[in-house]
Amino acid sequence: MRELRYYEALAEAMAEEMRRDERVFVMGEDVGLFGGTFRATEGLMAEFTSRRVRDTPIAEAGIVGLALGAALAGLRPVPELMTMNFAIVAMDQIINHVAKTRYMFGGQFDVPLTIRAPGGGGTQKGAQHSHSIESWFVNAPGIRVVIPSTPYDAKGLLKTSIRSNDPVLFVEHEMLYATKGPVPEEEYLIPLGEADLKRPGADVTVVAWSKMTLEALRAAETLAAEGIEVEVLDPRTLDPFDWDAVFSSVGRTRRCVVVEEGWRTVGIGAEIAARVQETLFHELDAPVQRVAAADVPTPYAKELEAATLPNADDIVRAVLKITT
Amino acid sequence: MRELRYYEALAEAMAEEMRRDERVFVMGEDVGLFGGTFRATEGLMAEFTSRRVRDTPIAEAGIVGLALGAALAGLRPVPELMTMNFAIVAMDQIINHVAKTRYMFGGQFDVPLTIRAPGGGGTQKGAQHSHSIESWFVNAPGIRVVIPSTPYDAKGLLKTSIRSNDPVLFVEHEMLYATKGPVPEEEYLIPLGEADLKRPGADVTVVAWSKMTLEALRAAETLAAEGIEVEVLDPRTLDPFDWDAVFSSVGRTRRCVVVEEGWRTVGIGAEIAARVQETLFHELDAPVQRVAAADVPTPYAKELEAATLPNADDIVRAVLKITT
Amino acid sequence: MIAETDKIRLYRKMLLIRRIEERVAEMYGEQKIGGFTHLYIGQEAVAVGAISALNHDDYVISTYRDHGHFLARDGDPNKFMAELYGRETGICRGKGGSMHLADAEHHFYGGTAIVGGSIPIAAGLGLACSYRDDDRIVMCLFGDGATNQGVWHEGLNFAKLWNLPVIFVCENNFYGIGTDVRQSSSLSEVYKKASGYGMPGYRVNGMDVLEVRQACDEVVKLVRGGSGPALIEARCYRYQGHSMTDPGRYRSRAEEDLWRKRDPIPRMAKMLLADGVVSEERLAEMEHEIEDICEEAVAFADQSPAPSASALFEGVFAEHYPSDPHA
Amino acid sequence: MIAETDKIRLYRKMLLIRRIEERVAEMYGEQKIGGFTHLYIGQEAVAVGAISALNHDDYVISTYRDHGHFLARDGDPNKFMAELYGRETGICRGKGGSMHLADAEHHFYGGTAIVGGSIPIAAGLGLACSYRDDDRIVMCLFGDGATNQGVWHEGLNFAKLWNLPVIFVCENNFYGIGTDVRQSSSLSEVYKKASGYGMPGYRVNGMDVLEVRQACDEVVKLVRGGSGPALIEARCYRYQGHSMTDPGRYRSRAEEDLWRKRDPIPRMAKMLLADGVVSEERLAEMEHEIEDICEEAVAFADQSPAPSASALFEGVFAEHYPSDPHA
Ligand SMILES: Cc1ncc(C[n+]2csc(CCOP(=O)(O)OP(=O)(O)O)c2C)c(N)n1
Ligand SMILES: Cc1ncc(C[n+]2csc(CCOP(=O)(O)OP(=O)(O)O)c2C)c(N)n1
Ligand SMILES: [Mg+2]
Ligand SMILES: [Mg+2]
Repeated sequence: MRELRYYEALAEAMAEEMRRDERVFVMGEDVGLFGGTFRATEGLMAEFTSRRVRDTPIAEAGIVGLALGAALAGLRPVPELMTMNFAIVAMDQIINHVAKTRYMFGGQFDVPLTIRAPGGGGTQKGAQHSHSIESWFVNAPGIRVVIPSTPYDAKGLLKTSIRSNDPVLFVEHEMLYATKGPVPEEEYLIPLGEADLKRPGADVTVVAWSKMTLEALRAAETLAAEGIEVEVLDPRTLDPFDWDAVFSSVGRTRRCVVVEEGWRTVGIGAEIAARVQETLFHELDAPVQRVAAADVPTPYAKELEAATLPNADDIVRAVLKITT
Repeated sequence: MRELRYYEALAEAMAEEMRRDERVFVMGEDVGLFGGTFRATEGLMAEFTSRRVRDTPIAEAGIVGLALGAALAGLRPVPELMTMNFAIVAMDQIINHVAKTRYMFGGQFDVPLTIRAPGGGGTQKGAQHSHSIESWFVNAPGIRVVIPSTPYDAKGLLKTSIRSNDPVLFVEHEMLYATKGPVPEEEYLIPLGEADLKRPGADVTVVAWSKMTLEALRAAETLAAEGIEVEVLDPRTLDPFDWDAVFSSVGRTRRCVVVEEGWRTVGIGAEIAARVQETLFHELDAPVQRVAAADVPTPYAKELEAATLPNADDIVRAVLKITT
Repeated sequence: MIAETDKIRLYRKMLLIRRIEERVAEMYGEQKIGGFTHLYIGQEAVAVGAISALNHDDYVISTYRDHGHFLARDGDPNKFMAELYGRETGICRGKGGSMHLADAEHHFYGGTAIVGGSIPIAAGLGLACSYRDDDRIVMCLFGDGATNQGVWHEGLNFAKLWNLPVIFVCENNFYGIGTDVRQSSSLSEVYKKASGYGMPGYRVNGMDVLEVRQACDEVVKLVRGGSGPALIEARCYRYQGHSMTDPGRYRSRAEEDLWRKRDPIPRMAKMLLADGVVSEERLAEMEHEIEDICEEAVAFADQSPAPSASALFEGVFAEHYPSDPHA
Repeated sequence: MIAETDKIRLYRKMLLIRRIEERVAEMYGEQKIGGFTHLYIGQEAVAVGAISALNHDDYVISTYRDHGHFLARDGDPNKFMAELYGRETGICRGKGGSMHLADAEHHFYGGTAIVGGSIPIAAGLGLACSYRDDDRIVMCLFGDGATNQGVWHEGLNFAKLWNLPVIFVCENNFYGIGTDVRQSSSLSEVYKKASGYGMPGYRVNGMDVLEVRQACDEVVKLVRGGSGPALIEARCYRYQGHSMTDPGRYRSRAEEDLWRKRDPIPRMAKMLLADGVVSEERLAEMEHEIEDICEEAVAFADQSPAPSASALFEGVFAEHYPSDPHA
């Protein structure tokens, strides 16, 4: 099958949806003339002109607010935040306006809005530019959180998000843009809320998403050599969340490790650990383990950044802790 | 002992610290002439003049940013956000600037800053004005989170926070301001990171803070009548967190219920449940239970709001679920 | 020139808003209405003069002080009162309350409780108009305090930069809760803030519905014609406290009296009588008609059911999944 | 009037910044420096002209494009290079990197990677000066793109409202990454934005260090005298890409050439020679002295140790508790 890079798969998804539906448009900082900081909107300006691919000022709250207004008026905006870090600047528009408009107004309005933003660290971008803060948006009701780990998932989930009548925070990863993977020529959609089994295994369930899925698969390789069969489950969307997939996998393996790039305390791993112990209290052979970033602002120095971000070795250690 | 209302205890704490240290000052929307929306700064303008009690424009990011600048220059600001809801507007200044300045700059600067803000719902203020979002600030490292449930704790913890060289988010509750409790005339401080045993009990540990502590104590009364002895533990500060107190209590009772007013999914209850099962996996007689708000924006209608916010009955049900 | 029949309509609408809010205050006292309730009494000429200058399919967006805007936009008084009661029959099914009135049928995008929060959304509504190149325009009403919020700056810059058809109407009632506009804005003459965006700024007397309407008619024509956005400062005064719980110690008696003399409603009644546009009898009739509307609204709200328990989980999303919260 | 010795100092400082950043580019190429690295090359006259007008105990705050500001403020070149290397001996112990240079000793409150994030903080530094009534002032340097952020609006309003001694220096290099200032600001003549706050706004040629210095001398005198804040727009140009990874397709060759002709460093060298302020020999010497400083900085960084593993957990807080993260 044809291989595409993650950013190419995203650009293709947007181009297809823009061809399909005249109401779909893209806006953000340097998405047009510049082609997108991470090339995810490359080529769109040329095909769709500056009417549908709009370069904006550096004003994230404004970008989200304008996109919301346009969505309420019947368009289907796909705003890009140059990075997830700037979702913090737009926090009120996302949490108090985008996520609450439908409920607060008694369901009078659709909110067809997909906010794209790359998160994560790993290239020494320091304390303010390395956030994995999906947990805040999963905590707050009213917005979906989609977080693909492969080009295939990225394309199929972005198309579904753009067609949804609900707001979606679509979280990409700076270090995944260059990764390659099979993407069929023919159109496909991937429904939200369906985890993907990235690798089957009988001994332990590792739940991981975004870049951490790749680390989990590396760890699984290492552990296979030692005779430990790891099942790697990628939820792909954090809201909605495929609890059935997690419970049935852990129900079989009786052991669970959750991996996330974000901070450990009150991370998404905490929620998964809490629900698994609530639901499978008597089935578990060991406490649910969490692999996550240390609770410190991300440091710049290469050695320190490497020490704080979770990787395959950390996952291996966590698995060994409960399997041997 | 003398009794004070929660808001009076806060005002007294600020007045004492302002008398003690000329660098301490208060700023915020309507804190001066108006006396504070919830009267917590009542009387301060009269004693300390508009130089040290500063009414501001409605610009929360600005309020926090100015307070940070003043703190870096050696003052000890105590900004008030009229409610926690507006911390969302100031999110970037709090998370990316206040909380990261010390670490990111290699420890060159102290950040003696105490941000006061009342959170919570219960008086039909609707979706945008009923937030309990402490979890986001506990997730992000670099800022302390203090959340007192009584006038006594409020005064002692606020004085300690103001004297700290670290930034503190001091979370009050709109429905606690009018509550009364004993507050000694003589000065006292309460250290951060020390949970308070609000009621001893042998059968189950209920961890609750802020307004939920009162609900937990009500539930304990009800359950005592049925012969169930509930231990109510109030951590009082969420960062730092007194894990020893929780673990030793649950180590004895072998059962734990966590109560929070915030949304359930990825709430602080999730973190506590995750850590308790990690630490006391073999001691627990039942899964850790969580009592929290439903994952919906807070509705206005009285009946719906009451249905979503946790109360004593919900706590009773959760306790009975694991004790009978 | 405003036709005599229009003048009567404008007067009647102001009177309706005034009387229905007097009932709201009463019902709040009886604890049938809760939460934060912000009365519009005193500012009626702004909502009525400005919103009446629009077409039915234009877009309007408001703040938490939205009663007058909702009713000026022809929102249904029954659904209005039922919403404040938190009833299933409310315009937002009881989920919004006083601060969050919205009305899709009248293209009224509702009240936000976040000061300034509506400003970029208004620009976004304007973006949709410009994107589709229809001839709709947007009116965004907000207070003087909102002009110091960051999103206000962002919204006005976007609107001018992209030449969006948005009229920003600042209701300068001189206070944000207890804070004088001179204590919150470095430029307390709000209309001058437009200069920071190369946008035209106008000032009108917000206590005179005809002046507001005339000014808005002109600005509407310009903006609909493609002139780009404009800022209008309407100077007005709220007669009640900021919300139902405001002691209101921050304003002098003398100031309040001065502004009460400018009450837009008796002022217009006098004028309509002097010009022979209406008779004393007609005005008395009108009071009765409006009295009936208010009675009916209160009765409707009183008789309406509370939302069902299941409503708590309805309407968070359009599309549902097993992990969504449910009863 | 600027003394000849000062002119030489200004020239020397610009040259130091230029040469050391050329080494930064080199070391980035050798992957000894990582992350986001934004060069200041081309804009040296702004930092040097503006910051040299301040006293030692005045406050300065910057952005992620902070190399020039840090060095103009007499930051140590060795600690500078070591920080970019991410070494223990760096000015921020390797925790900050290129975007987060801060220097307590020189009252330099550092770079933020959040566009506009420094603006309210600058006003807060000014609040401290005014609160203590000392005669310090604050200088806040930022880019044209930052002026569209909400916090910029909030910071300028606060500064004017409270009459704070803050000089806002906008380095208008006409682009925010790839976006032309005319595509991002409704008022692309940035100094005019001051009018929205009733604040004085000035425009200077940011490619002429003497013009920048003279203008700043005057504004510093006013602000220190209690005039309240001011906005200065310094028009300049960055010769390199936005960051080390910018293909830079958005600027025309012709435009780049035009601005290279205005390079502030050769321009000033010519002038110093023409006026007989320095000789060719002295200029050559200076190049050597600066060459040595750069060599030493690189050597210092090369020889410095990486932070110890325990450093990861140090400095999150001043006061520690058992629940804090630790090795
Ligand atoms: C972001 C934000 N900050 C603070 C508040 C609290 N608050 C509610 S109304 C108000 C005053 C607003 O004044 P103005 O904009 O002049 O409108 P008015 O009430 O006079 O109509 C404030 C501070 C809020 N709702 N939102
Ligand atoms: C809040 C925020 N949004 C976006 C970015 C990404 N970004 C970094 S620099 C930059 C351009 C800033 O342009 P300008 O203010 O003119 O400064 P210059 O780079 O030209 O010195 C952008 C968009 C950011 N760092 N912070
Ligand atoms: Mg007002
Ligand atoms: Mg620039």
